[in-house]
Amino acid sequence: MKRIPLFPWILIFLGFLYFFLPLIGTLDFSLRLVKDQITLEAYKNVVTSARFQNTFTYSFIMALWTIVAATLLVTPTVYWVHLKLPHLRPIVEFITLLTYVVPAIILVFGLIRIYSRPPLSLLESEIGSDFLLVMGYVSLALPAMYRSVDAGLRAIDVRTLTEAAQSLGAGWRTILLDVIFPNLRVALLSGAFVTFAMVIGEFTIATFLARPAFGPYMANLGQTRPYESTALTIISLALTWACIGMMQLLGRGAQGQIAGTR
Amino acid sequence: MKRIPLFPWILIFLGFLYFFLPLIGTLDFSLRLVKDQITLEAYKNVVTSARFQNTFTYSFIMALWTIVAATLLVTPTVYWVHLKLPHLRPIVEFITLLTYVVPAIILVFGLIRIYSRPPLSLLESEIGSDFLLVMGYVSLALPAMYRSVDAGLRAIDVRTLTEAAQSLGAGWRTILLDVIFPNLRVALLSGAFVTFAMVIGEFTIATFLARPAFGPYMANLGQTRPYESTALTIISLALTWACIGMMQLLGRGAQGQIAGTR
Amino acid sequence: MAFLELTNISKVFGQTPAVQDFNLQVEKGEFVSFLGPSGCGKTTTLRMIAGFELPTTGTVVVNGNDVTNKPPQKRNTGMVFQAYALFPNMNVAENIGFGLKIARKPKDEIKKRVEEVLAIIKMESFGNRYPYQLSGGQQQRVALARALAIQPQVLLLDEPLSALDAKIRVSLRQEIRAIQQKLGITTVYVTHDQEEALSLSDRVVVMNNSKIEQVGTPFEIYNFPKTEFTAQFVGTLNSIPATVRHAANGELTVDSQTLVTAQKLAGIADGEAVMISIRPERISFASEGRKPNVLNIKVENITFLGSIVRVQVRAGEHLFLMDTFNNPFLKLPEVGDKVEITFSKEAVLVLRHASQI
Amino acid sequence: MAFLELTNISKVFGQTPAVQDFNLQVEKGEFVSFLGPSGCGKTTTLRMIAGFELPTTGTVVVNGNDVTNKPPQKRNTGMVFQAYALFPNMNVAENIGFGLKIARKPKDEIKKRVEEVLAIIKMESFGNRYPYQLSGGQQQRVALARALAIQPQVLLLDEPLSALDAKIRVSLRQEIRAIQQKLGITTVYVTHDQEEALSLSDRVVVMNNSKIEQVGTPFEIYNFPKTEFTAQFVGTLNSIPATVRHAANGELTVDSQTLVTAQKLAGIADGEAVMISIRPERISFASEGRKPNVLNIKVENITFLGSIVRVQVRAGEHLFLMDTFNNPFLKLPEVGDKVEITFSKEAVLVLRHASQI
Repeated sequence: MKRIPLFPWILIFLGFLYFFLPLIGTLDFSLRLVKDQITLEAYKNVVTSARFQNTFTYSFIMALWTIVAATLLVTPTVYWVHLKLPHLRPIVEFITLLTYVVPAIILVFGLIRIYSRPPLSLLESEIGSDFLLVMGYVSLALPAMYRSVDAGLRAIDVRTLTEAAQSLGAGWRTILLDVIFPNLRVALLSGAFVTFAMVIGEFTIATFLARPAFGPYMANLGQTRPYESTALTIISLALTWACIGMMQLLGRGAQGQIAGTR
Repeated sequence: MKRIPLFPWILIFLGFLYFFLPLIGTLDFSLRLVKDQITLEAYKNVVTSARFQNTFTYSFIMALWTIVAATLLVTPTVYWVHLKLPHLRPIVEFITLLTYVVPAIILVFGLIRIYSRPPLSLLESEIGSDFLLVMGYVSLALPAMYRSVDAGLRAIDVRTLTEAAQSLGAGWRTILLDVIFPNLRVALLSGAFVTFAMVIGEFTIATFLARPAFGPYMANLGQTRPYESTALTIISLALTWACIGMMQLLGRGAQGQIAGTR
Repeated sequence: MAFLELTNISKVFGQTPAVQDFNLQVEKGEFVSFLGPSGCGKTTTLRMIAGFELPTTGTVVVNGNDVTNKPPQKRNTGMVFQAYALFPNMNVAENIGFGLKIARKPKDEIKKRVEEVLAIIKMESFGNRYPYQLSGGQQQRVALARALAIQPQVLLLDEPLSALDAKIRVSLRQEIRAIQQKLGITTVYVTHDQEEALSLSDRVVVMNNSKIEQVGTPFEIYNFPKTEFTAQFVGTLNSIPATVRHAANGELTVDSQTLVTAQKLAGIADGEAVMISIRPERISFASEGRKPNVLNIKVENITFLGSIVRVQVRAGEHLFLMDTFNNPFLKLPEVGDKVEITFSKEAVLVLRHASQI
Repeated sequence: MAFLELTNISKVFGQTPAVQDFNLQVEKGEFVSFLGPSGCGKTTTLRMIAGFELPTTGTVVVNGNDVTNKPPQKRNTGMVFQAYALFPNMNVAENIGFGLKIARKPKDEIKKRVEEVLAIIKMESFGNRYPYQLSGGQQQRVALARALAIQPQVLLLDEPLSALDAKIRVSLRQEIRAIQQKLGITTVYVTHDQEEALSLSDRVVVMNNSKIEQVGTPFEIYNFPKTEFTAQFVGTLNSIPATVRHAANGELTVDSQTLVTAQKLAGIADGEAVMISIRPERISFASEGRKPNVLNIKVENITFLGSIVRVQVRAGEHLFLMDTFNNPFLKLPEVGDKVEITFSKEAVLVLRHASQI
């Protein structure tokens, strides 16, 4: 078709501008710590600062815990729903959507309200606070994890594969470990990357639980040291995009593999 | 099958506890403004306060603008991608995912960095700041809007419907208005509800752009007036859930309708 | 005692009966098909043999053991699904060896057995391929091999050919039958395709509305259907109103022309209105040789189907079909021609009520 | 000048040729089918007639007007898709009236026309139903009515029956043909199902690998295929190696038995190795009447297909198939029996090279 209306292209172009103009501006700004010069000085300052290293490491570890908890919570549940309770899928989807729209601010208040009082009093210890932070992050990660695992399970016809394995003599443990998990590897990794990217930059929950995380550090830096904070923004974005890029790559590989089974 | 392993049920139960314990605690707390009494006093205080009314109205209007902007941006683009550039779908999906994982804090810094300087200097006027806020919200709303519209379009086999309309003599305007939009009504509404719920409670962007929005008001209240803030949390949650409930209802209706066309 | 015995099986989902009063005995080495329209209960019955569904009432006995309440993984049945259901993360050899690995067979025994089955499906060189590298037909052959590898007591196939193209369907069908006969494995096959059921099976179980309509050899099912449903579902059938002229010697009239049936018309009065059934392929043009019955008809329509030419003819106000093999050098009558058609006495089946043949 | 003229059409996607050297003239009121395996270019060609694709080279002329570069909405073609493509937000009447509304016809004229077409597809009472309330077959009939409502110059159907069940496929096929003949509308029909193409069409265009293999009536295509591909793709064909014994009078030997062909063997030397082709339905048992050629064979396998019984026979080392109509009262030979088969001289087609018949 040679007749292509202009309108959609204009929209795509505007979208591009909208996304990349700020980015280019930010990048440019971050390179101008020294007057009239393009320099990586701001990046050096950021990367070598102890607070950067500490908060990043802290958020990194929290992200790993979040991924582990979310995976263990989501995978067997979604598998079971697919296999035996397909009519409950809308409800499970509803629950995971909740956390997408419940504002982080409300989530954190709810958490603090309950878990900072006896009998739990989690906020009185470091570990308790970290635990609460991870729980909050798990809520935020649920939609992404759920969607990944759900899409992964839909691609492989869980029910028939499970029945095929059963008729060959396999019990539940074998089915989960040898048949289901290996085929979800890509979906789980992709969910993990999204979760990681999200946790690394999260601001609200970490601030209100007063944890030494990377998000609050970034915000703080932004108010005091503009060039370094901009450099940090760029670093953080690059990290995020690397995560998503990985995810897309994995996704494409999986599609190729799965297309053939149809 | 009568053999049901216990494990998934335990997980579902834990998930339930995890979600609803805090909620019940919060609800209980919000009713105890007057000592040893169950009372709606805190709710009354909140709802009648001028700041509540002002900030809620403000966020409500911003949410409407966000919905309009996101709809106009997303629908024709996604339609066009479905119809003519299906190989670009992963890229478009990638772009919308970006905003899901780019932390709001980074987004807001990027926006401020670019648009607060000449030649734009948007932050110097009220309208400019509001515009920036809506743009930020549009970014946040993109994944939800995109997914809704994408799912809606996938359910109706856009390409064949478009070709059928063309062969009957319809031009682009007729196709979009008479064939595509009516079949996307449900998808658009569902996207709109999610967007609304999200914007109403958003904290980070509104704070850093210093807008008189509902999210910062809630946070502020939380630090000064515990009972009222808890009541507000409950109100906000109820609102959010009403939105999602509407969305699910609409979604179910649409599924029934669409299932038949296969 | 038969090898596979299904006794008084019924299955109710919620309020809906899916299978009722199902009784069947399958001998060792027999190939039995369940044939019927979708929703007739054939797949549910198969799934009860496999153990994926528990019967509401009744028992499943395999080789003398009651397996009614055993879980599927303890039944040693081989199952082949419509959707192939190969494990995407394993290559062909690993897929085929999966059941043996679970049974903790030694590695070299597994390897030997996998090679054996690969030879049976003639895919010796495909052991290292992954499912997504195979065509649909190849995937289904691997699925068959995987089911055979565990040397199951019963082989169950659930519409295994429905997802394949017409040409591959026919060739794989022949292959399945050949392998089954070679190994002598007891097999139950579910299908909605009558040609598949007829060409593959030792016996066919025709099902409708959750019940068995008829059990018999393909020849019996096609030529001597016992119910109206079987007659209509299997093959094409002409039903023509007729009047009994002389019951004693089987004389009937159609369009005031006289026909004779070989069937005993005991209990039917002269002058009574009946229905007669004739298969289209039993009728031929009288110019090619006369049989006992000759009817004057008008040619209404001729459809060329390839090997068969289907002719719609009219006798009085009754329209019906006849099939004749295509022969390019034989001149067929043309539309509108008035010619004679002929068929044997045995081809005419008389039905008294709509529900009885 | 023909009503629809496709001249030197070709279409290249990227580097891949989808259609090459396509030339076809369709007369007014003619029903033409494009038949071929998937990927042969048949749908691309149809889409170029509809205007959804622009040809890389060549012209499309409808009723004397060159429409090659016209957008689809200006071509006045009726299109029916495999996926029905009814507008889910409109009821049946609105769907059918859509094209007329766009053409700004008066409301009462639209109403009248919608009722007319609903009568044609025998769904008068379904005007207020929505697509999701209809069965697949009904939806496709509405799609057909919608395409007919605008009184298109050409009706285009893209595998319209592929998504339907076997029984509905056959009845809707007959309905489409009847409507097409009644309205006398010029029709192009795309299918991969040879029986569909043969039974529906005035002429069939057999395509393979982006090119036309043969154009002809169903009778010509089936009985006198001009290429190896056509012969193999349409119907079942036996190919048996033979030796020319006496070219002058058409004598050949198979398994040292002598056959005669009606075909002129000019230019083939005595003693040359050739291939002969015989359709399975042209062969019969010699016990039922002898034809010029009689061959001694051994029965290898008998498959009961319902109306047809397919017998695999062996002459020396050559296996081939014969089809015979099922007759329950006629005794067939059994597997292993040695019997005589017979066929006419005309049934034997001699191929010199693999690529020529």
